[in-house]
Parts: sequence; C-alpha cells; structure tokens
Amino acid sequence: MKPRIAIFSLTSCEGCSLAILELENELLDLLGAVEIVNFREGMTERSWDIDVGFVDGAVSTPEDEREVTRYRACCKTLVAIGACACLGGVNTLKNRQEMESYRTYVYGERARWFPTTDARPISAVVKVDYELPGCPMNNREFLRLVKCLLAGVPFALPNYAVCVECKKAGNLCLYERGQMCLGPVTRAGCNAICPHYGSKCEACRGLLGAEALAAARLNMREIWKVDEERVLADLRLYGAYQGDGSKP
Amino acid sequence: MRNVTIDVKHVTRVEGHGNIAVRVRDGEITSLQLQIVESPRFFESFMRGRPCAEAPHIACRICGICSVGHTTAAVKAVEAACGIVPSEQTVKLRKLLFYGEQIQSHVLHVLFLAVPDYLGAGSVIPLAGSHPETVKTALRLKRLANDLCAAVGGRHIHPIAAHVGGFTHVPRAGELIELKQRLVAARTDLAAVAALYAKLPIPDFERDTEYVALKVPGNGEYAFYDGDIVSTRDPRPTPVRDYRTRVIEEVVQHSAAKHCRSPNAPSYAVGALARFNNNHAQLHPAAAKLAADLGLSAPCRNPFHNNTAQLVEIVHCVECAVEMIDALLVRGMKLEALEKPTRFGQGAGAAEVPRGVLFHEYGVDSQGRIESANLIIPTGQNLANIEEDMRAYVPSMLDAGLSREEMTLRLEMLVRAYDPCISCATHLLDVEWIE
Amino acid sequence: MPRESVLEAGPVADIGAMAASPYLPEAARVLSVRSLTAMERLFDLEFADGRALGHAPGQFVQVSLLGIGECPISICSSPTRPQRFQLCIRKAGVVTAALHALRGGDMVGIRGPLGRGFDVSELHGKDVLIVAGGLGLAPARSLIQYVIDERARFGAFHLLYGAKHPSELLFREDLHAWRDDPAVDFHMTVDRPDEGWRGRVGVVTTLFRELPPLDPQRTVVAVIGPPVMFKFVLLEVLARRIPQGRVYCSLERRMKCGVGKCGHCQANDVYVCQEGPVFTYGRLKALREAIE
Amino acid sequence: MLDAIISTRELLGRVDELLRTQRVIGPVRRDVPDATPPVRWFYEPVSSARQLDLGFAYCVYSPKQYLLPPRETLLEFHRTPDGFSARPVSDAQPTALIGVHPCDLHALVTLDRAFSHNGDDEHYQARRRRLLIVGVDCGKPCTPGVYCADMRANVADEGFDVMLQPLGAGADVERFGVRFGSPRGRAWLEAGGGCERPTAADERAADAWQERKEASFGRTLTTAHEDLPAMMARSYDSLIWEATARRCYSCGSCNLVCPTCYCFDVHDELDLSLQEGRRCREWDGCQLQDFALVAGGHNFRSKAAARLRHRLMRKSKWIGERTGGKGCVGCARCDRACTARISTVEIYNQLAEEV
Ligand SMILES: Cc1cc2nc3c(=O)[nH]c(=O)nc-3n(C[C@H](O)[C@H](O)[C@H](O)COP(=O)(O)OP(=O)(O)OC[C@H]3O[C@@H](n4cnc5c(N)ncnc54)[C@H](O)[C@@H]3O)c2cc1C
Ligand code: SF4
Ligand code: SF4
Ligand code: SF4
Repeated sequence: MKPRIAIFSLTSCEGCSLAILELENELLDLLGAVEIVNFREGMTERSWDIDVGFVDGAVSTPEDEREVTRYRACCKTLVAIGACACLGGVNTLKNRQEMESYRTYVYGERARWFPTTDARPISAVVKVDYELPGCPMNNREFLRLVKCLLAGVPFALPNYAVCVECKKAGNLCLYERGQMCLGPVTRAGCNAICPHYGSKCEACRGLLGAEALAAARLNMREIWKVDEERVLADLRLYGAYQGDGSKP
Repeated sequence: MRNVTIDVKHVTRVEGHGNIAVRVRDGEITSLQLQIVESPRFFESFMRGRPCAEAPHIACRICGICSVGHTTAAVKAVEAACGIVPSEQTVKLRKLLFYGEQIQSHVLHVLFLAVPDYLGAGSVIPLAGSHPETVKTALRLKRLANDLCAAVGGRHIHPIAAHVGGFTHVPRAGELIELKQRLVAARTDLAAVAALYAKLPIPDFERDTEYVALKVPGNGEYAFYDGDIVSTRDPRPTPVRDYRTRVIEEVVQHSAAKHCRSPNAPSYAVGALARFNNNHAQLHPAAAKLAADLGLSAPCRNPFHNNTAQLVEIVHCVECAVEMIDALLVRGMKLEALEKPTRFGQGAGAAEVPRGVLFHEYGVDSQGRIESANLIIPTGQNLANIEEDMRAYVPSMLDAGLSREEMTLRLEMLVRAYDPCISCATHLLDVEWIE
Repeated sequence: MPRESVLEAGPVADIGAMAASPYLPEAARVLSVRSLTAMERLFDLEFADGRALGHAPGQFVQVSLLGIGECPISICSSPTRPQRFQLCIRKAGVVTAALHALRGGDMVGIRGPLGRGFDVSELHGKDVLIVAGGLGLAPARSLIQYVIDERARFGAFHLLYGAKHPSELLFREDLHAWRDDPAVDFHMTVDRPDEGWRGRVGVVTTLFRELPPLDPQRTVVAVIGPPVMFKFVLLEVLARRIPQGRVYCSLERRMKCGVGKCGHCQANDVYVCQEGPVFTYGRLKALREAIE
Repeated sequence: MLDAIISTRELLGRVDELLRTQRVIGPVRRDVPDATPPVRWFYEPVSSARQLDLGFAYCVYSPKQYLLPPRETLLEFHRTPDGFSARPVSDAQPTALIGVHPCDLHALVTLDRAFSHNGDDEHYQARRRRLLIVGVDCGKPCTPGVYCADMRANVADEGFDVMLQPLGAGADVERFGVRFGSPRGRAWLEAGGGCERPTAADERAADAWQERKEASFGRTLTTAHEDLPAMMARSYDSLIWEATARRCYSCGSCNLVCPTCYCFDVHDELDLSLQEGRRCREWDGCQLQDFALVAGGHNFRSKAAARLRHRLMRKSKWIGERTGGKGCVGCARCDRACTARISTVEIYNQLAEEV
C-alpha cells in the first residue's frame, strides 16, 4: 500500500508546498511512490484518510487553530514544513508589536472583521512528528524524509551548524566580507544556500543550541564589537528566537 | 425560474485560500462573493522597524510563487526611497531573473492548474497518467525556469542574491551558456504545448473591462521590470510614484484581501491579458506570431484568454532570456559591491509580476528603518473584477441552461484563469484609514 | 565543475567501478535469529561463499544493511567453531533496529574481521579470569568459547558475569552449560532480582569473593562491560597484584569506517578500531579519554 | 640545485597541452569587492592555462577537496528481495593540480600517509594515482597570521611531481626554476622541448631568491616545532581549553578548511524506489557536537573544551605520531575560518606560557 499523503497550508506564502512541485526531476517518481490524496494547490479531489500530512504555515488565527487540530486528527504522521510551521516564520514579527496597532495599520477600524492571534509554530498547538525547517524548506530534505518514511527508518535533522555545509560548498565566509552571518548558530540542512549566493544566513532553519548562542553573545560583544541585540533581532526574522523562551 | 446556491469551499489549485459564494433566486443573483478566508498576515505592519535592506527579503515571503516579483518591486521601492541607482549589470540580471519567474509561474499556471480543467482531469496528478508527455514537458519547462532563477537569484522561491543595490552573486558564464542552450531547446517543447493549447475549448465569454498595466515609454520593451501606469481606458502614462491616483483600495468584509477600483471603473483587471492588451506591439516577434496563431488579438475582453496571453508571454520571455544571456556574456559579468543609499525618504516601486502589476511603497526613516509600508498586490486588484465577471457570467450560464455542477466548474475555471495568488492578496493597506 | 554538484548531494557524474574498496561489504546469510532478551537478538551467519570468518576472539565486524547503514558488532562466537559466526545485537538505534527485523534467510553485508582481539597465544598456558558485565558478555563469549574448546591449553578458568536484572541475562543455555561444566569456575549475579531469582544478588565485583586466590604470575584477566564497571573490577584485579600488561579490556566508541581512517573511534591518540577494541590496562591507562 | 628552467609561456603551453586530455585545477582569482583585500583565490578547474594565477597569495580552500571531496560515493548498491549487490565506485579522473604552495604540498603528503597507513583507502588512492602535482614556491608569507615557517612547512622537498620557483621579482614572472619530483613530472614538462638548462646565473638567482624568502618569514610560535608535542602533552589539563571553548561555536569550520583534517562520516542514500542506492562519505569534523556520540546517548566528547583539545592534540602531536606527516602546516586557514577568531597559534603560545 502506498502511503497516503496530504499537503496543507496555514498562514504562509505556500512556498513550501510549491517547493514540493519544484522537485520536477523526482516528481513523477514521488507520485509513483506515494498517493497524494489532499493537496489544494495541486488538485481538486480530496480525502481525509491520511497517513502523512505535511503542513506549511504558522498558526495565527482561531481558524488556523481549528484547522491544524483537524489535520492532527486525520493524519497518522504530521510533519511541519517550513520556517512558518516549525518556528512561526516571518509572521512572528507581528508578535513583537501591539496587536491593536498592527491590525488597525492594515485594516483600519474594520480590523475586527479579521480575527488574529499571535503567530506560533504548529507544535505550539498540536503534537508534531517531524519538522523540516527553512524558508522555504529544502525540498531535497523533504525527499529524504519521505524516503525515510517509506523505508521505515527514523529521520533526523543535521545536528550541526550551517558553516559545515558552507565549507563543503567551498564558499568564502561572509565574515571575510564584513557580514555577521548567523551560520554558526543555525542548524544546517539547506546546504548553506544563502552564503553560497553571497548573503548572510538569517537562521531560517532555527537555532542550533544554547551553547552556540552563548558563544555568539560573547563573540558579538568581545570580538566583533557589535550590539548583541542587533544579532538577536536577526534571529527573530523567522521566529528562530522569540526571546521569551517560547521556542529558543 | 431557478434557485441556485453555489458554495465552493476553498477553490483548489490556486495559491491561497478562496471561497466562491453565489446565491441565485428566481434567476436573479441575490449575492455573489469571492471570499478570501486566508489568514490576514499584516506584512505592512510588521515590516515597520526592520532595516530597509531587509524589505525585499521579508516581502518575498508574502507569496512563494511570485517571490521574485515581490523582491523586485521591494528593491525598486527601497532604491527609490534611498536614492540608489542600480548598475547596468544589476538591471540586466534582474530582468533575466524576472523572465525566469514569469516562465516558471505561467508554466505552472497554464499547464498544472488550468489545462487539467480543459482535459477533464481533476489535477495534474491524474494528468500524469493520462497525458504523461504533457506533464513531462511541463516539468522540463518548469525545471528550466527554476534553474534560470537559481543561477541568477540563488533559488526561485525567496531568491537570495537579489538585494537593494545589486546582487551578492553573479552567475558564471558556463552556467548561462548551458541555460541558453536549454532555452533554445525549449522552443520545441513550447511548440508542442501551443499545439495542445490550440485545441482547448476556451469558453466564450466577454465583458468590457479596463485593463491596467505598466508600459515602457517610447517604443521600449514589453513592460515587466519598468514602466509607467497605463490602461485601456486611459492610455496616458502615470509615473509609478503617483500610483494612488490610479489605484483605489477598499476593505470589504468577505475578504481579508482588499478590493481595488480605478478612477475610471468600479473594477479593473491586471495580469498577462492586461499586459497584452496594452503592450502587444512590443512583444517579441516569436510571441506575436504565437498570439496570431492562437487567434489572440488586442483588445481581448475574454478573461479566459488570460491563459492564452500567459502562453504568449512564456514564448516572449524565453526569447528575451536568450537575448539577455547573450548581452550579459558579451559584456562579461563581475561581482559588484552593492550600491549604498544616498538618502532616506519615501519611495514607490512597481513591477509586472506574473499576475499583474505589483506596487510597493516604503517610507524609510533617518536610521534606514522602514517607517511605513504599502503593498498593492495584483490579485487584490483583480478581486472586484472577478466578482464583476461572475455577475455577468452567471446569468449567461443560467440562460444557457447549464447544470449547477457545470456552472460551479466554470466559475472555478474563471477564478483560476485570473491565476489568483490569494495568499498574496491579503496584505493590502489603505493608508486613508490610519488614525 | 557544475556548482549544482556541490549544493545538491546527488549522484556523482561519470562514476566508474573500482576493483577493490575497504568499504565493500561481503554478502552473508542470516541462518537464524533468536531472541535472547527483549533488547538483544542472536544472529547466526555464514558468508554466501561459505568461507570461514577467520577471526580472533575479541574482534568485531561491520554489519551493513545497504540503504540503512552500517555498525560495528563484536563477534560473539569462537573461531574454534568456524562453520558459522554469531553476533549478539542490542536494538539501540537505526541500523540495529533494522537488523532486529531480519529473519532467517535474509542477507546482510559484513566487513571484517576488524580490529585487534585477544592474542590467544599470549594466554596459552595461563590461568584465565573473564569478568563480563551486561552486553559485554557478547564479545567475552568468543573468548569463553575459545578457552572451553581449547581447554587443555589453559590453566584454571574463572568466569564472572553480572547483569542488571534476570530478564537481561544473555545466552541462558550457555549459562547453564558453563555452570554445569566442571572445567569452568563460573559465577553470576544480578543487581536487582525478580521473584523467581534464586541466584546471587549484587554487583559483579561481589563475585570476586567466590574466587580462589589468584596467582599473579600466571593469571590473565579480561574485563568486558560498561565503562562504569571497569574501574571497580580493575581495583579488584589490581588489588590481587595482577600485572597491568596482563589485564585486558575492550573499548567501545563511535565507528564509521572500522579501518582507521574516519576518526570517530579515536580515544586520545588511539584509533580503537585498529589498536583495539581489546587493550591491556597498561596501554589503556595512558588514554585519559578511555578511563575518565 | 635546479633541474631546469622554463619560461612562463612554455609552461602555460605545457598546461594547455594537459588540458587536451585531462582536468586541470589551479588557483583562480576571484574579485570580491566587499572583502579586504577585495580579491581571493580558489582552486578550480580551468579551461585554459591563462586562467591560472600562479602569483596567487593563498587559496581559501586547500587542494584537499580534489583528493578527498566534501561528498563522494563509495559504493553503489542494488537491493533485491533476497539480498543485495554492491560495487565500489570512483569518479577519479586524470587531473593536474598546478600551483600548490609548499604548505599544501606538505599537507598532501600527510593525507597520502593517512590514506595508506595500515591499509590503502582505494577511493583516495584512485584519485591520487591520477593526480599530477605541480608545486609553486611562495616567496614570502602569503598573508599575515600564517605560521608555516614555525611548522617547517614553508619549504617543500617532496610531495610534488614538479616544483616551480619563480625567478625574478614582481608579479609578471617570466621564468621558473624547475625541480623534478618524479619521472612522470619530468616527462611531462620536458616533452614540449621548452626546458632550458639552468646557468650558473640561474642557480645564483635561485639561491638569492630562496634566501630572501627565508628572511621574510618571522616566527609566531613561541615553542620550537620539535618541542611542540611534548609541550602539548603537558597541557592536557590546562584551563585554557575551557576558557577558549566558551567562544567556540562548535561549527567545525576549522576542521573542514584544514588541509590535514581528513575525518569523515558515512551514510546511505536510497532512491525513491528503495532499491537503488549509494553509500557516501562526507567530511566530518571532531569539533562537531555529535562526533563521538554513540547510540543510547553517551557522548565521549560532549564538551566543546574536550573537542577543542582533541583537535589541537591531533594537529600538533597525534597525526604526526601516527602518520609521520605533518598534523599542521601552519597555513592559518583554521584561524581565518573561525568566526570567533579563536587562533590555534595563539592557543599554543598561551599553553606554552603556562608550562
Ligand atoms: C567494537 C564495537 C563492538 C560492538 N559490539 C556490539 C555488540 O556485540 N552488540 C551490540 O549490540 N552492540 C555492539 N556495539 C555497539 C553498536 O555498534 C551500536 O549499538 C550501534 O552502532 C548502534 O547503531 P545504530 O545504527 O543502531 O544506532 P544509531 O544511534 O542510529 O547510530 C548511527 C551510527 O552511529 C554509529 N554508532 C552509534 N553508536 C555506536 C557505538 N556504540 N559504537 C560505534 N558506533 C556507533 C554507527 O556508525 C551507527 O550506524 C559495538 C560497538 C563497537 C565500537
Ligand atoms: S558564511 Fe556563514 S555559514 Fe558560511 S562559514 Fe561563514 S559564518 Fe559559517
Ligand atoms: S543559510 Fe541560513 S537563512 Fe539561508 S536557508 Fe540556510 S538556514 Fe536559512
Ligand atoms: S591546523 Fe590550521 S594552520 Fe594547521 S594546517 Fe590545519 S588549517 Fe592550517
């Protein structure tokens, strides 16, 4: 029996769902190995009898909360894909402003028509079996997870920093180009794609661990003589660090 | 006299979440709404306070499918606000990146989302079984477009190397040469797609509509990256910085995306067909020929032909990408330092993204941080027009005696023809409502 | 070089076959699988081409399930029984869990024997004391079987075995046989008894009281078990004035290649997969990372 | 003593000749406008000898990647219901490495020894056998912070097929003094007929060049090279390890850029069919958190301090003792790669102060 797969979206740009479609070379093989039974971006027909559900997007409205609860109930395995679903994503930037202020800035006095809550990763609402962070998620990593599920072996994210992949890719370190790259504190798995293209890592795959963060605080102050708060602000871009302990 | 209620929850095969709700009593439409149930996302709010150089980076997260478009519009707006003039190489690379996204998005839309309707497949997934060659062709074209975006921008979804002031990476000559060969080879694939498309039964529906697009002054290129605002009802060019005189936004309750009207009409359309109607004379000859072959001529008022215009634009972009690569190879590429801001202030930028003209406007404070933001997204601009189309289309379908299922499918197809990236459409701002 | 090949871990282009590789496993057939406890299973294996493994007691093999991975496992049978070889595998992670799903007739990949085991010629003619704790009985068993099979070559043979709980006792049939074998001075204990347990209770060091006085001039000792056990057993052994060069221990480390290249098994300057896993205490005590 | 003299033009001609039959890798200059200085060099495949910049300062990465690639396939396998078949594979292709400084030549010798010590690693050796190595002497410290002279690695007598010594000063070197390290190297270079016999004046120029070079290297390491292993052995329990490790991200950059680091990880990849697959190895690093982690959760070096010590012990003592090659060639790539600016040589000097 092919596993029955679903792909859902909450508050997001749906880039992660799209990233699945961007597996052009493997897409037909993938469709041969699994049965996609529910994927709004790609198909009309849908079913709720699901082995593995992939969810992109953060939970940021009461409606999202109901939806994700339903996904959990319908899926034997639930996988959060992308920075939004795993960390809250760029959506969490709004959490740092007064709700009234950010709502009325966009919708004026009619803001009450559009209920909203703080943006949260889906693990804040339901149990999640696997997470594929990244903005967008790395579709090669998605494929690796699918293969692990098919082969029945556990899947684990790399437990080392983006710098490792950055070196393997042969990039010139951005510190040599005057940028405070977040690669040293960020979990690898993206093949250091941002430094590879000359841009600093912005931690969209989440923080690696408390020790690296502590080292970063020390180094930013003592070695690079920059404001550590500035660095932490960068860590907030994709919700990697909320600063309130919700999800370091 | 018929009573019909159509309630399509979550129009599938469009990015984002949209519902269609139509009520017909005794042959009269009593209510008709395209509801956007997507979560409101508040980009304009939470971009405030972030460094303006991050604007393209954050804004592209509005929509994964047109993130190159958002990046470009944001880059242009911030550059306008900061007095930055990008280098010639930068502009060329941006245009090349843009062609990649245009091809990628149109291929996805025409071949993955729209064509299955016409071929009676529920989605591209059964299509892979029934029309494997078509799907393989589509995948090949999409891969090519992605690789083009990746070579220039690092990746297609949320490009990396495109920044305010320039690029942090330049493609290698070898990469571009290889891409050019693939683009040239894609002509064969496109001919096959065109042959397939020519056989599709495009519904016969017209409604007089104002089509708004950018246009490059003089006999410039077909507008994607640059241009002034024009429309089929008012061809006088308006500079992008005065976009508010041509685009008026409204919050409506049934949609987290705001609706737009123009000074000339309660609704208007943007997108491939709008570009075609305003810019057809600037198409690449190969694209113009395809338009003629497919019977597409300006002005075309059938919204279903948006797909036809997209196909024409794919050919245009493939040819222009080949020429752009040649131009880049001839002048040679080198890594340039990013241009630095010369001032901070207010700036607007626009680009013709796959779904139509996209406006970004930012106010940047003296610290270089974003102080105010306004984003007007193509789908938001089209929403009112889609509703108007449906209002006109439903009675004609009732007259023709179509079944409810048939009408539902046609309405979904109509929505899909506009290629609504509904998730994008929810980040609109009308500054008039700020206290 | 296309950049893609660095960024995407796809298949390498233009790849060609090679004649040899130290990483190529040989096919071996699983003859039978038996559950020893809830966590450990005993695998009987033979090479597809029928050849003997040709190992020394204390050596290990790399066991492969292609597509899943590879991991080091001690050989728990003696080279004196060469038709087949046995592995006792605890379910501990990815590869071992997949190995537990195998049944008789399945194939695995084997590289080895690897590492340095016991130099049995050094042991010939000596009194032998083996102290095994927990899963340490698995590697120890290759030596135990050897001593039993070559009994005439050795002096006295003492065997001490400790497990945490009766349910964790390995090789029950062997335990009975050893207990009944007059040529083996066998004692065992558990840390925590259950209702049915009639034997001794206490950590393995308490069994030293059962031993006759050891002759430091002619005794060799092998201590195989979890790191915590080492130190306490060593104290007992050294207190009996056994020379450090005649006390053997077996180390466990992470291993990837098994042939002294990948670096994972290094304990200070020593590559455990090559210089070990069996070390004399004399060597081991210089390895700060091995005893800390 | 020089074996020959060759002009730049002839040399490049010989390289272009190689390009007809094999891959040529060498230092290629890249402009990086936002870096200081705004230029870097990388070992890269070239399509014409003119792309080589033999007057390069240093390459950001060592040539290690061409012998031990960051990722490589060791085996291809096929799984069947009743077993598997597997075959070792290699992407080794004839390659010429043109323009290797003495430090990197020493490092290649270390790798050669590591991958032949106690048994050959065929995957490495297959590449090594197909590699022609042309060294080029550096003339002066390539960048501040290097301590190759302290490590006795700024002059190379082995590890090359051909060694080139630029004669004359300035950027546009027109002639190179040549030493041959192998018959293969000699055969290649002499085949073009462009090699000249060195004159006495050439020999004098070469010696003078060599003297200038030696004089230009200062000393950074306070411990003599031969005393370093012993000094390190005494420093096992220093507080410096823990203090320095507080700044360490455990990002492994130092390992990965080091020309003499060769640890690796092995993992399997499967196709979606779950039938075809590959066993691959990738660079690993002893500074990474999980390097010594075993099933069940025990980590034999869980603390960053222990890992830092392990790396430096390997560099200064253990690799040398094990392989006979140099564990460190003083190229300072690790120091440059460290975004916490932890400096190996600074640690050695701090430790030396203590003991
Ligand atoms: C010399 C030696 C002999 C051993 N003998 C036995 C034995 O007889 N019976 C038994 O059950 N176990 C034995 N082990 C332990 C066994 O190797 C691990 O339990 C096993 O590697 C776990 O692999 P895994 O893939 O299931 O676990 P995971 O945690 O998924 O490990 C992934 C990979 O990490 C490495 N790894 C993890 N743990 C260890 C470890 N302890 N030692 C070496 N590499 C590790 C392996 O390469 C493994 O494939 C021995 C280990 C060594 C070093
Ligand atoms: S660029 Fe960033 S990720 Fe790459 S090595 Fe430097 S710090 Fe690490
Ligand atoms: S480099 Fe950093 S920001 Fe870029 S994809 Fe990787 S984790 Fe995300
Ligand atoms: S340890 Fe550092 S200085 Fe020494 S060889 Fe390695 S990278 Fe170069």
